[in-house]
Amino acid sequence: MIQAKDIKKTYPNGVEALRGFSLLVKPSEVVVIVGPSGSGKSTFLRCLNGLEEIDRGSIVIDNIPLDHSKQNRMAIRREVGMVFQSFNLFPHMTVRENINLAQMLVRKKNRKQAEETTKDLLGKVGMLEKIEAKPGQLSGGQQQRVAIARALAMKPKIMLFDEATSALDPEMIGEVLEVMKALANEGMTMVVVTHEMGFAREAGDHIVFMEDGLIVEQADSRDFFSNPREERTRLFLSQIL
Amino acid sequence: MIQAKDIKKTYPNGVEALRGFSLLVKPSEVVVIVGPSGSGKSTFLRCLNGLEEIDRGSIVIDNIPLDHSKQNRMAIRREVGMVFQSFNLFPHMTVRENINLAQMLVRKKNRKQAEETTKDLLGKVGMLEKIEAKPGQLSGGQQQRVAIARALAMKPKIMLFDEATSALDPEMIGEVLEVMKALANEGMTMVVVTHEMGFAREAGDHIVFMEDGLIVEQADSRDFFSNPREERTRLFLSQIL
Amino acid sequence: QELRQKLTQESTLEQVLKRGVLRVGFSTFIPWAMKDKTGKFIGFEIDVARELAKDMGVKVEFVPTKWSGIIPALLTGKFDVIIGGMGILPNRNLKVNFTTPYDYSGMSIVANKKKAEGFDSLDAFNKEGVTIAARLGTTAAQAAKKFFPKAEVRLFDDESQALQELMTGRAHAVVSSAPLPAFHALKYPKRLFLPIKGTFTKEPIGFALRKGDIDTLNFFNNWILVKKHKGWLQEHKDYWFGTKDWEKLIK
Amino acid sequence: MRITLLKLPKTSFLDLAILASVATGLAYLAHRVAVGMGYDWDWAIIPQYFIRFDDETQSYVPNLLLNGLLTTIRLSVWSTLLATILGLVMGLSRLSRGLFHRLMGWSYVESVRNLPPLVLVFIIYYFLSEQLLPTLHISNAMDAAPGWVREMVTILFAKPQALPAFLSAVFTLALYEGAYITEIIRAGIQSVEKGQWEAAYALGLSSRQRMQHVILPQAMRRILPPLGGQFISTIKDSAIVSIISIQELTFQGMELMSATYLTFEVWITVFLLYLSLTLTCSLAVNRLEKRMAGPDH
Amino acid sequence: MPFNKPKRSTAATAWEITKFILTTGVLVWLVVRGSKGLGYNWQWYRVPQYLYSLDAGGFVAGPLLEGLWVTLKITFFSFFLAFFFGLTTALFRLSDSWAARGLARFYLETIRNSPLLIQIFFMYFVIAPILDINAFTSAVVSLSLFEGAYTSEIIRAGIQAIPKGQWEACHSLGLSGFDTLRKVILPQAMRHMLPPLTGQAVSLIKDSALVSTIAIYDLTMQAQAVISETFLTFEIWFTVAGIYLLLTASLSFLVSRLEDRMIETA
Ligand SMILES: Nc1ncnc2c1ncn2[C@@H]1O[C@H](COP(=O)(O)OP(=O)(O)OP(=O)(O)O)[C@@H](O)[C@H]1O
Ligand SMILES: Nc1ncnc2c1ncn2[C@@H]1O[C@H](COP(=O)(O)OP(=O)(O)OP(=O)(O)O)[C@@H](O)[C@H]1O
Ligand SMILES: [Mg+2]
Ligand SMILES: [Mg+2]
Repeated sequence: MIQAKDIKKTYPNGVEALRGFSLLVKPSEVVVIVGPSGSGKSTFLRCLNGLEEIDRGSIVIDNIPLDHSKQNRMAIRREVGMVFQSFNLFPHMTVRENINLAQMLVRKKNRKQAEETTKDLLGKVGMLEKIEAKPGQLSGGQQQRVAIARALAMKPKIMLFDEATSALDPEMIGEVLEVMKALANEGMTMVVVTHEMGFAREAGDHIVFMEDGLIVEQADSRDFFSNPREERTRLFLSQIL
Repeated sequence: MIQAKDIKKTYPNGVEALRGFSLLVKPSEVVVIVGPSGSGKSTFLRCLNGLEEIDRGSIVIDNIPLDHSKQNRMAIRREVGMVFQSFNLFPHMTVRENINLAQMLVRKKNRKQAEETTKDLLGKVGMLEKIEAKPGQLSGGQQQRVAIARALAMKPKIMLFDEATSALDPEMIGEVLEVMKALANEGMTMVVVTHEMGFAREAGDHIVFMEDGLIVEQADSRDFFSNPREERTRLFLSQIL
Repeated sequence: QELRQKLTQESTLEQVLKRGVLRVGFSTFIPWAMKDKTGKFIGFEIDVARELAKDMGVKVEFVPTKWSGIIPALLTGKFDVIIGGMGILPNRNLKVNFTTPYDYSGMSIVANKKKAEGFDSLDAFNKEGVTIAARLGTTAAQAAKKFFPKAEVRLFDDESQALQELMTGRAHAVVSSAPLPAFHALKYPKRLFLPIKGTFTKEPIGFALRKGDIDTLNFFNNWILVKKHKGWLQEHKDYWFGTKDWEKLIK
Repeated sequence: MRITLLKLPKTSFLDLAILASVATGLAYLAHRVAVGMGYDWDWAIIPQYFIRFDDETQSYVPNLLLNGLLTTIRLSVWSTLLATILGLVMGLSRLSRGLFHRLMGWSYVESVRNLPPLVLVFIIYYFLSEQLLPTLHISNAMDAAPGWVREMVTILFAKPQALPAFLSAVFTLALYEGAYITEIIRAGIQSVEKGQWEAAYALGLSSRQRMQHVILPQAMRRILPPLGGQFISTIKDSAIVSIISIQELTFQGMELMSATYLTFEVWITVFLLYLSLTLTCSLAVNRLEKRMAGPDH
Repeated sequence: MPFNKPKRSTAATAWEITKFILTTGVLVWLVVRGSKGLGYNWQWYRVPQYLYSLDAGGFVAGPLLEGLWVTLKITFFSFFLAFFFGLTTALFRLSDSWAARGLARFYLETIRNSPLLIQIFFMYFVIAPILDINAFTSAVVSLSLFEGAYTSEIIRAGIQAIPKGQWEACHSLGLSGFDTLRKVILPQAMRHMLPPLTGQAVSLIKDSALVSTIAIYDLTMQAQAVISETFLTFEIWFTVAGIYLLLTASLSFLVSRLEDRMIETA
């Protein structure tokens, strides 16, 4: 589903965020990326849907190469949904409009068709009664659930989550993790950056530990936690758990 | 040491942040306040050192009433040190100047005397080698340790910590908690708002659980975690641990 | 008695003598007053003012002022007298005092050859669709309005802007005090011409000073009388208005 | 994939379209000029108005335009200085706790910003300066002053006899620009995070110490670049005092034009003079902005 | 101060207001005394006829009101044209195209670094004859070019004030650049832009006074013409200042109402 090969990414200020990073994600797999701050996790996710240009290497998503062709890039943006740490809902629109917008403008659905999907998804994340609310009137956890619904409305094949819960209050993290788990169970392909080891253990199929723009260790979820091979991984796990 | 009685605080926008809150803190006691977001924890700490005016009730700190007299307010500000979630170091000054400033301006020490205290405290929080650094060059954890040293330089009798670790990366939380534990062990009177239940359990003498501007339950540290009386407390603990 | 003494002491004349400096307000008007290449003021009015100061035994200080602000500046005491080719008009006289005329000037008109082809009388310009340019606040502007009520009169802060309007062909003609129109017609013979010879108005020119100051007025009046009889004024007028010797001083 | 060796600017369709339309526009203008205008250009006589040879002293001395330019610079510098002081006082007033101070600051800013500058110039020049300047006894002081003082004054401000007018022009401009500087300073101070106020408060600093040691030094980096920008505005706005016959650049330009009738040459020269003056400052301000935007000092 | 405003008693507030009134009173008195000291003969009674007259029972606008109408027309056209220039320039500056950015920079630097008066003259005496446009158009064009430069910075700042996350969210939803601007960025930026845009409109009204120099009969020009006939210099100027003040103040008031409405519906 995702083939990322030997990716290098250097920011204009000279920071080498990715230094030859490769990753394979199979369909319906849930890959969790962990690692210390600044290790390049966000950068990798951002490269996957074209928010950042890569300097070297190749990315192929669902057999479409992410190159300079405008069609390909557009196609990939439609296949890939992204949920940000800071929600990024459109504050001047209601929940309904937030979710309708891209469906109507990008998928060219009419209002009725869009509305149907919107209600369906809001039901799924448990937010149907807030359909007329503005983002400012919602708690963080509620906003994040709407953001997930908004990304899902584009019917993406892959969902990327960048620390989707770390801006939330402890009590609200649970709500969002629930929605993510449900998605994983339904067979959505997901790449998740998180500090929530509980989630990684429960829902992750494959765990990737990265540092300084490179993979230190990757393994299936069970092996990773019970039996880390590298000293660095063990140190990290001891500090974070 | 701190007697807060029946405090009411309503913000200009009409939010009732404290609705008759009372708390007693004995000398050398470490009180940890926990509770969901918006329950009024920060508001209470801010009232204690006069950052917010209270509408009703009374606060007496070290036998000085916090009233409208300017001397009393000044005296209390000197007795009470505060550490903020967002560090709030002065970005245009070096670490040294940050810590010297108030000693020289408020305590009227000369530069030499101030410097002595500064170095002493920086040693204590393990930051002596960064004395010439500007805050912008320090990691979050380091900044927070400097902020603690800066508050301690005023030789306060009481230290207030408002989520002093929640703006930090997981790996850096440890450093700051260590410093706080050391302070607690030395017998400093402390009021700590935190989500770190590990710290609360280890270093807290007394735990206060508040919600909606009122105390739901308070107990000694051991009892609180092992044997919460209220249903609400149990729910909160289950979600946060 | 006391009042009279007080008035005398407060008169501009006394003030000038005490100060030792006569401050003269004027605005650039070729060839009444202008700056030469070196930044010094020259012109007919400048000569008059110098002579006046010399006779009073004081120094002279020139205060160049925008024409549109010249009367308020006089009234608020920014200078003592306007010697600036100011025509004596009833509405002006309501605000300031004028001396007896020391000179006469008249309006003449210069027109654009292309635009005003075949216009050979004043009446030819008094038509709808004709544009006349003049300088704001001058007697020329009033004359333009009076003689060409049907034409559109466009007013500018400066003579040179009005002339520019004429050169670009957006105005049919410019009205201004003689001899300026004639000078320009001479200078740009391909583009400009004089539709009528000479002037079509005659206006007395006087010094303007603040109201309620008999002493000074009387002094100035008599000074003018004396200079007129000696032929001094005519002599200088001939130089500035009759010859073009001074042109090399400004270019 | 893509290996970038040399970053050449990518040229897009938009680039080409813009280049094409600019070229067409210029060509059309050139065509119209060639066909239409028929203006006799005479640039040769402009230079002598900058600098001329003085026969009396046998040396080169600045002439009209250069003098005007210098006056413009003197006006701008002094009025910006004065305006900054005024702006600081008023900016602090606007943030003050006292209602009186806030009202004063507010009414100052609003009245200046809503009145046409022309009217402001009149009020100050004709009414207020009449009241204030005589009490300073400037004319008398100047007459009594020794020669070197008079020379200094001439270099720094204006010729002694023109001093009162110059000063009232400086007051006027300062009052006008001060309103904008007030807002710059207010915004700069307000841009300092709330946390900084609170930390200083919690450390027990008095409100004066807090302002002086913590807030103002940090506000400075937000204040200096727009303050530089305001200086540029002052240079431009100083043209308005030409209506009270201060002999600055615009006034001298107009005088020159009425004497020589070289409308285009004079306007273009004056335009370029302003442009070179302000562009220099603007470059300096950009530098400053870059420095200020960098990491903390 | 940004925090901790203690509540004040009404008595204290009243005293503060009294102090304010006293201070402004002293200032006004100074001006009035100044005008008396001038020995200027005030003739306010001559002013109204230049505002309006009641001819044969009907209301006839005097030269000043006619000038006001011209000022309003110029301001109106210039404002929209300036917004158009500003938006285009802001988008050019934010675009990827180097030619667009270069052109925008050139425009901004020339306009912002020279006095408006000179630009108006330049447009009218140099450009207008070349392109053969009339005085009114050339006034509107030079005013809107001038204000457009400032408007573009307001628009750019407004757009840049929108968090990067909003752009990224749109990108990841597959929205085109144009849709992103139209549906997400500009509607949000509008709220940041409205107050400074009002300020700009106020400046525009004031700056439009300068078109009088190219013989357009706006409020200022009419005032000058009336003054040149009557020499009621100060009376007319103060009347005109009052009219301008009324105009700008009512504009500010209108927009602040609009802002309140926008905040309510937010
Ligand atoms: N826009 C940018 N410009 C320059 N450098 C950047 C930019 N974004 C990130 N970096 C740098 O790239 C490196 C990797 O950043 P990245 O955000 O990918 O880390 P991360 O693993 O997501 O960290 P965190 O857990 O803190 O989110 C860091 O050193 C960071 O400072
Ligand atoms: N300056 C303020 N103005 C108005 N309302 C405020 C202000 N500060 C806090 N509040 C409101 O007061 C209530 C209590 O806020 P407070 O910050 O004390 O909660 P908290 O317990 O510290 O929450 P958190 O864990 O999120 O920091 C909240 O409803 C909050 O929205
Ligand atoms: Mg990240
Ligand atoms: Mg809080």
